[in-house]
Amino acid sequence: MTLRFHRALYAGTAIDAALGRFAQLANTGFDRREEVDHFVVEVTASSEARAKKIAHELANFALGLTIEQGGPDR
Amino acid sequence: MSLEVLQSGAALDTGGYPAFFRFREIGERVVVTSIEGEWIVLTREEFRGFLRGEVDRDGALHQRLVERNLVRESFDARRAAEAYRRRKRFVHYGPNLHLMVVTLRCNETCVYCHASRANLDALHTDMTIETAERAVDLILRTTSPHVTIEFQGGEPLVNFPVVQHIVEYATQRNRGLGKQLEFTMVSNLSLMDETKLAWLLAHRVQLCTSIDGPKSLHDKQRKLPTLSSYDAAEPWIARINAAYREAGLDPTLYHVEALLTTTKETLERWREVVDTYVALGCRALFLRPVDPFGFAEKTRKIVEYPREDYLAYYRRAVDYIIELNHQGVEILERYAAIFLTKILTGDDPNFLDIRSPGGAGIGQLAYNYDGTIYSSDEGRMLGAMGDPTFAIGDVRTSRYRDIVSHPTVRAMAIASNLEGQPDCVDCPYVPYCGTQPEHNHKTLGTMMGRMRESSMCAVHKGIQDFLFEKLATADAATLEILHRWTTIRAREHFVQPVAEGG
Amino acid sequence: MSESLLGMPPARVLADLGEGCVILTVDASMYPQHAVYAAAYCFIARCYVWLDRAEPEAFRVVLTAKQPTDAEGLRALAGEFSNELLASAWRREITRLNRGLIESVTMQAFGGAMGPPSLDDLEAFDFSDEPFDDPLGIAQSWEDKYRKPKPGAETGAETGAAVAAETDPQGGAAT
Amino acid sequence: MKALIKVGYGCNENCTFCHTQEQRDLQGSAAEVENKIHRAKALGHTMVVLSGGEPTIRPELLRWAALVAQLDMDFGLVTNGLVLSYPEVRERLLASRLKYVYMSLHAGAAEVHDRIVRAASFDTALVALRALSGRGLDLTVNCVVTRQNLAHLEGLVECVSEVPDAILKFSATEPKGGALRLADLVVPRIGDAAAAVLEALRHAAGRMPGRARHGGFPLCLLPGFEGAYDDLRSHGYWTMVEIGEPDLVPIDSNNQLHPSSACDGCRLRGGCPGLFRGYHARHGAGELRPPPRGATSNAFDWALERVAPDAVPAERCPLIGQGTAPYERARHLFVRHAGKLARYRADTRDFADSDLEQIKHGFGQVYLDASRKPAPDDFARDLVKLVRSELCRPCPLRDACTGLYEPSFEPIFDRDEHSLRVALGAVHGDVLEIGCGGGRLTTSWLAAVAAGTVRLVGIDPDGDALDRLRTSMPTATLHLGEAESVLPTLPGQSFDHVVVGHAWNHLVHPATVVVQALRLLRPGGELWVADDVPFGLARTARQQRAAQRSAATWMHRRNDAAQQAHQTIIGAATPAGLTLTMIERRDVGPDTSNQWLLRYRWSPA
Repeated sequence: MTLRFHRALYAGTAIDAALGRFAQLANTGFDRREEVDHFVVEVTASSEARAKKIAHELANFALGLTIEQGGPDR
Repeated sequence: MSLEVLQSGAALDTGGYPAFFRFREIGERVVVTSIEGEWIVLTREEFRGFLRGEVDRDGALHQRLVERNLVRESFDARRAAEAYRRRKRFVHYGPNLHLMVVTLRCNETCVYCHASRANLDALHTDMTIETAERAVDLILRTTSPHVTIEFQGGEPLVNFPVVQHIVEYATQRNRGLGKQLEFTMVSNLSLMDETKLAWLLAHRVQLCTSIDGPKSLHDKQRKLPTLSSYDAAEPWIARINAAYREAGLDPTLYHVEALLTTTKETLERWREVVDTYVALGCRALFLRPVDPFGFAEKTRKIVEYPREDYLAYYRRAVDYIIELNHQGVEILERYAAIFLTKILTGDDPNFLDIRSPGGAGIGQLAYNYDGTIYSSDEGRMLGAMGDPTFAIGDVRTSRYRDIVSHPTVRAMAIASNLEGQPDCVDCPYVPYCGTQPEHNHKTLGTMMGRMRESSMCAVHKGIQDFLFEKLATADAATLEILHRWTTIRAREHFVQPVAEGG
Repeated sequence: MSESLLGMPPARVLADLGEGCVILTVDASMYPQHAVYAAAYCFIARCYVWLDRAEPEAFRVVLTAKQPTDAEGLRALAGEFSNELLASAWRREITRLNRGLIESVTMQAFGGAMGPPSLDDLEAFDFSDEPFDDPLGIAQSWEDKYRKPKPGAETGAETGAAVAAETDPQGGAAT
Repeated sequence: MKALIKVGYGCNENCTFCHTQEQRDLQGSAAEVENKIHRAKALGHTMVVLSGGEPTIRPELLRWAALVAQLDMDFGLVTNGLVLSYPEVRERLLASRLKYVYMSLHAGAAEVHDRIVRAASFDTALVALRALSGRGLDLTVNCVVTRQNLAHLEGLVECVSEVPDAILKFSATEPKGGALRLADLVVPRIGDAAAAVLEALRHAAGRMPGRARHGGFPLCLLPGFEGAYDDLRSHGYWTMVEIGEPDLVPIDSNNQLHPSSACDGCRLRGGCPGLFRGYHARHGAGELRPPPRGATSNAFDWALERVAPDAVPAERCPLIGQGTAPYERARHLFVRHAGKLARYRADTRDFADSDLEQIKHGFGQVYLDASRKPAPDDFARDLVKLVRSELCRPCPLRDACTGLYEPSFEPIFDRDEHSLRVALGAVHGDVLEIGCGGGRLTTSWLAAVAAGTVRLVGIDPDGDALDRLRTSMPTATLHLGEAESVLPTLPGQSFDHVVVGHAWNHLVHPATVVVQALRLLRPGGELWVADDVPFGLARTARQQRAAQRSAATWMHRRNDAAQQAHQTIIGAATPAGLTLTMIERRDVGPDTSNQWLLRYRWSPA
């Protein structure tokens, strides 16, 4: 499951914090890389459904943190 | 709102006649108010003239508009600022209403109450003496010179020793502070006895109960195992009122007040509700709609109703109350009294749910049995339903200033400032109105809310429409009644003496 | 598989019933990013909210219901989000216009409620909280000492040449 | 135990590999840091270590150190050391119980070090390092091995060897932050880096014996130095927390993986960091050099850490109220019984975190050792099964939390063993048992062999065990030796059943054995394979000490569960043209013992 966070909309720090938080989940892996416009996070889990669920929660969490800090990192 | 009146001519070519105003059509009339809450009700024709500046400068209308400070050329800014300041007087003081949930245990089961009660064996939901004392310590730190501690539950009589301790501890602690301290207890009275009553009367604790209408309706909504909850309460109301009379207190001022919860079934029975309150000797009836806190989705369908049904009920009931007043019965409707006080006197009675900014956290606080502090009782009920959004502290660890300036409280104050609220900024009722962030959060998913979708806004607007209609059309005797409802007479007896034996 | 929803303009709102989500295209010239954030924030408790730039002048908002729902449920979600978006955008404008009034009332309300600090409050305040002496400027951040832009201010990716230049401390200190 | 608290990501250096490069402008508020220090105390940590960014550039540094000391904890720093060159700062920190310094130095010469940190700081760092020496500190010098210093590691050994109480550690570069952006320029190939580190470690063995370590390198690339491994766990860290994170969380190794192509079955796996995920994604696992297989453990201990002083109520979860985030999902174990709550922790390096996760939460093989023996041998009597509390069932944190365990007094071992023996007892005809020596299942046929309804042929490498079996089953035919060598000597024989009972994980070449054994099956004959998965034991310190003194050795060559064994069996049988139909499979789960079973029928095509 691939998540592409647009740099203009998501804070890299928020994504990192979210990854840190969700990294505790059992049997879950994240791979984070960067593209010109996006932070890309690859979510792997024991099943596709679980990966999707984790990806959804991760994205919500990252969005929440981004908004709480007032937008993407400068 | 129809903009027909604006569209029907050179709408904004006002010639600079009116000062800043907001308006709303009600039937054939238009309510116009200023930012500081001056108001006038005009015919459509008069309003058109007001807009265009086509008002005879020697005529009565111009005179009325000038009196209300609604004309630009004679606009008195100092007077407007003074009026605005007077309306917002409450912002100078911190929380004056402190709700203490001394237990969640309750012997009654009400159809609209789930999250706020526990069974009688749930002893762990009793507030401890230590928690109570820490809460009182915080309460007395408030910057407000008036402090009302309201005992709530559950049923507070279930944890009566802690109620007694709070009254004694707070009164003693207040001796050096000299605040105007009052106690109120909201009880279903079914666990009252002569010993408790004697103590409560001696300690000047004001008693308030819940009456949902005539016996059949009350008993159906408020279930007491094997007994009639109405029969459990009614004799005590009479007994307490008699005790006040025996003590030489004025019965128009000192009597048991009752609170109503309007459910779907109440709507048709407005007349019986009013009659019941009159028969019980109550002088006020608060036609509160059921709130969305504390009951399950399933129950919602049974107890809730469309807001227009509520407004029809409200109008019928208040018309009937006015009719009774004409016959010499002294009873008022609380919503009407709150709004009329704001409209007619230029004062704000500081009713915490209808003010801007709202009272959550800065005007009131709720202390749960476990020591958690909430922005209000509604916030506390949401907490009991598993939503901790409005928990802002703990009596054991929080400092007073941290509570009232908690980030959640700050957000609530901003969210409930109507000058920042879409729809409200264009509504003429903004000087008199208020919104409740907890209600918005629960019903609309945001503390800000969206007024056009808000049931609370519909109720507030509907009631104020009705009142302005009355103010514009009522005869002199009715107007006198409405003015009488705004008279606030202090109940001095309930204020705790500050000096020993005083 | 995207499909339109009853009463919703297909160019702006599409639904994917299989995924249980609704996709909104929001005109960025009409709704500022902060309005999109404000609306999104209200919905993260209820659904999964995903933001993207569909094109330079549009936001893409994907709302996925947390519980299974039908077309009607998605329609309600899209409608409610649109309403909240409008309210957020408008609210931002109003608060800008009425800022003076709102601020003065709110500040007074907090000042009034908090009152002056008490001795208890001052007790928790550490007057001895002085940082250590740093005569050599060792504790300065690298960016301040070498007058480099903060990381957020950088544009584009670092190149090898840039690294070579930056890894020369003398060069760095001299700039 | 230590807590690692990040105070922000600002720094007075700017290393080329900086892992927090995108966050350098993010500094945590003092209140956030102080709240976390208090939280560390409440959780029972004995040391708080501040890190960043660079924690020493914060004006609150001395105040934080004082706060930590005031809370009766020791203080530590992960730092580049520059600010510690100020004598006054150093002395004040030492007075505030500074006990641990983990300091960066990336080369033994200024020109190399300074290019890496992009600042002129080598000399200052060296002043600090020398001044910190001899002060009773737990002092580590950390060198991040990048392309820029790969050829200069021995110089660093020379330099640090003169600081008598410092440990020198070589760390692999994680491709993250700056090291990811400049991966080609900064991150060396792991094989090259490990070769350079191996040389440096050998050099250090002569210059500063016992004082050189490494971290982040696959153990197979540093032969002879497997024990010199050093990481957050070996430094006694329990939790860490980044800025913005709401609570302390256990340290973990989620950024690392053991590629199955190279690491499955590797005997070093448990204590090995494997490869950084980012590195593996880029370069794969081709540089790994797994050593030959050897014996492996199939059990580990959770050691008792503490018992809550207060009685724990039955109706409420004692964990959720205090916050579950700081506890490791697999390595911590909370056991509630009779109003008491005990906390255990597993520090084993015999298993990787992912293995422990599977054993605890996947297989549910969690037991309390109720025996007084060095190693329990009668599971049904010695072990009490621990299961997730009913309170966990509806809890939304269930899958993230370490869980609350309670004893279950169901006789699962007796139940599962009995059921397998009943099934085997129904077998008749010619039976071949591989690994019969233990006799654990063989005795199911005692009566049948005596009556002649089962004709048993057994194979086992343990001569003494075969002798014992011979006395109870004189008519059985027993062969001494490894199955792989005995099976080819049985041509012409054929069997109705081949049974591999509790021997699967001891076989040297299971795939070979499967094919050889299947060739001896008659059409319609059955293959039975049963064995155990690893398990964890909650034990007291006294029990642990007894276990450490015991002479028990590792017998297992792998720790297959039914799934892996099934894959091996099918993977061996199919290419050999042997078609198997699975007729029974019993997996291990939280409500079973640790024994699994696979049963197949062979039908010729």
